[in-house]
Amino acid sequence: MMKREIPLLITFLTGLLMVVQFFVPHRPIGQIGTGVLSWYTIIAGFTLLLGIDSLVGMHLKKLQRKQSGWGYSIMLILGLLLALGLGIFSEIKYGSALAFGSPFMYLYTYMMVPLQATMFSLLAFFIASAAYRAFRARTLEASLLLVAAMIVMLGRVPLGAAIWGKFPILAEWIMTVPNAAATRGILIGVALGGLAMSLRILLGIERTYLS
Amino acid sequence: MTGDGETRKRRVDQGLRRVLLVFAWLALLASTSSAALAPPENIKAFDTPNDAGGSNTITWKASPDDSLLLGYSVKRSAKPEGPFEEAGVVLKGQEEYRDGELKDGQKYFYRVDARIIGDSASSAVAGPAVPSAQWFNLGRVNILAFIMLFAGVVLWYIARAKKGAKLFIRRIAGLDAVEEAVGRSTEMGRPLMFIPGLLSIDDVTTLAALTILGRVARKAAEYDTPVLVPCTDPLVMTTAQEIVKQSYSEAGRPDAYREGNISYLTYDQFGYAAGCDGMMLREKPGAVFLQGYFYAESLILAETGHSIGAIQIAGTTAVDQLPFFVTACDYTLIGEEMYAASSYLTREPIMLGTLKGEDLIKLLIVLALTVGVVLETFGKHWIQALFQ
Amino acid sequence: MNWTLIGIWIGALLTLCIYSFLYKDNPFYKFAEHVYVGISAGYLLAQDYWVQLRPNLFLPLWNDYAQGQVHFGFIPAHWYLFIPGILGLLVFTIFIPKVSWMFRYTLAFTVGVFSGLAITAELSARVLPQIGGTLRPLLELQNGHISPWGTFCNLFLVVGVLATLIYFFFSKEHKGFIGAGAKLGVWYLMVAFGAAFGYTVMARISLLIGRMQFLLGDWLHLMR
Amino acid sequence: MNWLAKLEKIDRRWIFLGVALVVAAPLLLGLKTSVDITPPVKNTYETIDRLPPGSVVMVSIDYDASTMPENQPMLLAVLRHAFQKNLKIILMGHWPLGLPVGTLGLDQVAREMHKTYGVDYVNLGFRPGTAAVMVNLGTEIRNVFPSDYKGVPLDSLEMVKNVHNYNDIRLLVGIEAGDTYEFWIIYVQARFGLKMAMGTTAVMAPTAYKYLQSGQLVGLIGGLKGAAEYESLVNHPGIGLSGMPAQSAGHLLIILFIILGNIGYFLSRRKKA
Repeated sequence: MMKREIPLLITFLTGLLMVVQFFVPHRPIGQIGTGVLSWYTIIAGFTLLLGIDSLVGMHLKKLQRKQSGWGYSIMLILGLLLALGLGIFSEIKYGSALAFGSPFMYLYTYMMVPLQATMFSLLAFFIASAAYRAFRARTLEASLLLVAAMIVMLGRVPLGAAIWGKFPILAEWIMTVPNAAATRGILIGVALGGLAMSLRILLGIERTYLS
Repeated sequence: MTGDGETRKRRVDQGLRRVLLVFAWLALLASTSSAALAPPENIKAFDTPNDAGGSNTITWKASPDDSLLLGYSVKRSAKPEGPFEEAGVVLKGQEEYRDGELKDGQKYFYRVDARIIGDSASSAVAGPAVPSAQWFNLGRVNILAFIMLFAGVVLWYIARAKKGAKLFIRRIAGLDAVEEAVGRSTEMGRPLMFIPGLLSIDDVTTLAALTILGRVARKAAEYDTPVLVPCTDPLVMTTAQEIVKQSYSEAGRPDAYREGNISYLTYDQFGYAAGCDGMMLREKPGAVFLQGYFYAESLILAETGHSIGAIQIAGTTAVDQLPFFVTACDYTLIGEEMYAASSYLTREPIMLGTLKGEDLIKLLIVLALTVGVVLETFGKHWIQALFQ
Repeated sequence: MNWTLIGIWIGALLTLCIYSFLYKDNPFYKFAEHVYVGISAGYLLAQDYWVQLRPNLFLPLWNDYAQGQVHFGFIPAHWYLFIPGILGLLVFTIFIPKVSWMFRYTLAFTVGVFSGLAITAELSARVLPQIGGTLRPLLELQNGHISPWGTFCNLFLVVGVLATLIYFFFSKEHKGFIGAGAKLGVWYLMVAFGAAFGYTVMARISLLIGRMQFLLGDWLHLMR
Repeated sequence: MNWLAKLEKIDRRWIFLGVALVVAAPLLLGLKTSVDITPPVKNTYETIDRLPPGSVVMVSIDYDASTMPENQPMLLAVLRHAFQKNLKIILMGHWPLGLPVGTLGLDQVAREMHKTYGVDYVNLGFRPGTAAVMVNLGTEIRNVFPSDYKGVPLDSLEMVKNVHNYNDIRLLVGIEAGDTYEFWIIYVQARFGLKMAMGTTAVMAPTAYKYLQSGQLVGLIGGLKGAAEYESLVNHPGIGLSGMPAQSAGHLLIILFIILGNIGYFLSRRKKA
């Protein structure tokens, strides 16, 4: 009862309230939606500690047992402590961790930014290797994928227009007609699926998350 | 420094628009001796419908000189004779302004000025408009009706399914591969990896992914193959731990469950991708499930997964990322298929009932689109009106 | 000490460590990966208190007491913030096996809120606008004359939306009319995926150009 | 024939190497391609070109590191042009993480062109509140920024002594990666009539175009291509122009690999048959 029925009831009631507030603009009901979203940031603020506990716990265990790669675990924990320490220091001293000239900002600019940008830029390589491997005219479907990709690629660079002046126009047409059509179809389907899923959750039919 | 007159002169010289304005002025001055700029017309001020109160809406018909303007200034006063103060500014071409932070029940009067540099033309005064709050948003009746219809259809099919009606569901390619993927991993003595996407429990896609995780973990427990689940959200991590634990005990192997296999990495998008990639390279999973909502990291994960020779089964509702999963993975559950998969895997009649209901609604949408487009072509907007 | 120069060196070395992964897994990548995960988690933890908990929870409650905005002498004006506060604390029950089920209350609340919001959001933001956007006259007029090409495009678009929707029918075998529709739907999907893939290439290469500029220009000063 | 069939299974590391080379080579060799100058970029250029020396131009940094590859070349090109024409620059921004990126660019160009801080350019920094900041700058810059990004009071800086609000500024150039530019148009262009030109990412350019058509923007620089055009106008080739051949070469290489893969596939299939 306490472990299963009450959580299901909480889900049902909060969900219903969220649906109702969508239709009732009058105070205080219409304002619940936005209010609850800031509640979620509070809850998420607490749950983050669970995540950090899991991450640090796992690497401390590795260290204790001297599992292979424990040296990297030290790096991870040091990195975490460094960012945390500089973050708190800058917050207190400069009023914001991201204040200009704060040591945290330095860490952000010269470590976080290059790491993020470099991981992101790996996509330039992977988009090439994925294209090489997957775009083979094996079947009719695969050929369509291949041809559409080639036309759009050629339409995006001056070189394509130099080969055949109509490439940019054709690429534009593929993006605005067949691409838009399929995207709409997918989106309507996704929305209906999401709607049904939400409904199943509210009604307690789908309860895997409470196992 | 330059005086104001010189400033204006220089600006006029520079922009074509200003030149046009000068011509317009000259033309107007030549024809009439006074009035230069035409004010907006047909001003209406009224309580904003379907809101929580505290706001009025003002509409007007654009000034004939609209193209020459900087914009419109909406002015408000408690009395029709003024004094008026500025409530807000909108760009030219616009014909509506919503004035907020007012007192409910109080009368307000409005005037709209067409503005150019150094001049403006005031409209007639409209009002009074009295802001108030509404109890029901009439603009959303169609959405309420749609929810009722949808819920009704789904519940009806669920009821039918409970009574034992046979419901057919077509096969979904990616799903049949789940068993194969788990089996192959086991043969190779490698673990499974399940990546539940970048969003938290706040997205239904993640919940669908977790349902799929439950089924995958159940199969894995039967085969005694570990499941690694790196997470980017702590709530997803904790929920995944519970789900996998449950699946193991359902399979009669609660002792084989390892909580450490379901771990938190980081919330940072590419930090998470870096961590997942590292895990793939070192643990060498035989199968990788990429199920959930993904952003640009989708291809980083999928290409790395491919490079270690894992069978990859992806599924996402993120339309932008589907092309990358389709090209790089062995199987991809496309959009709604992913939701369908979570129902399909349970094989419970109730779940299949909701799928049947969804299909009926889809059929209605197909019909509405077909008939609606024909009607639109003949200038009738009956069906379009339902979707406004 | 020239901190900027040191920073550029750190950034460049980390960049190379990540790129080394393209060849194969190696200690340099492992190092950068662990440092990245650590720093980003630490960054989030530092922000957690100042950006999430303090302004949304602690500060409003603290101000209520400090400014005497309390009912009955002890209930603060923002009393309702205790609800998410308690729900947030409940997540820690997972560390206590006996009461670990209390974590579910937080989960149930979160899932309820967002499923409820999703129901209306899917409809108002997705289903209705997508359908409304498709409902357009087929005939495309240009200067009062029917444009055959424009009309063809409109028809092509509507047929595509319908065919894609038919592909997503689950309760009918894909045979006969449904089968033909679904097949057409797959073709549309493939063209769409191919096109979107090709369209993205440019943005991805831009990212690499950006990194190259950092390495070859800012770091090595090799760029002409 | 045998080696042709191998084309079907090229190790992906060769592909990676190829991508790295074709992107790096144009940058290293300083390859220059000519780009067609489109009217939106030309208008931006001419607007700045016609400003009398000493006019103040405000530059708003409304992007951060994630779109730096596209936005930074625009900033550099525009700053170079403005300094060439002896215009004065006020830099500010609405993105909390944009300031370091903008400062980097400004300092670099200023050093190159021997400009003096406080005389030729001033960096105000960042204040939160987007629309409120924009509107307040219309009355008095000091209401929002009593001092520059390092805390130096504005009145002690020669260049901004007599600069108080938008009346003293001739042009705003926004370098944009989000919807901040629409705030600039709504709150400043419409209210104060300040002239504006925007540099946006390629993805945003089509949306921003409508403001150009309506005359609310005098110019628009879109994506790396736009930056390349501006670089060629100021005759100072940079990452934008050398990025163009890199872009084309990257696309071409990927297409080439796709074709090779298909040749290999057909040959090996024929062999099997």
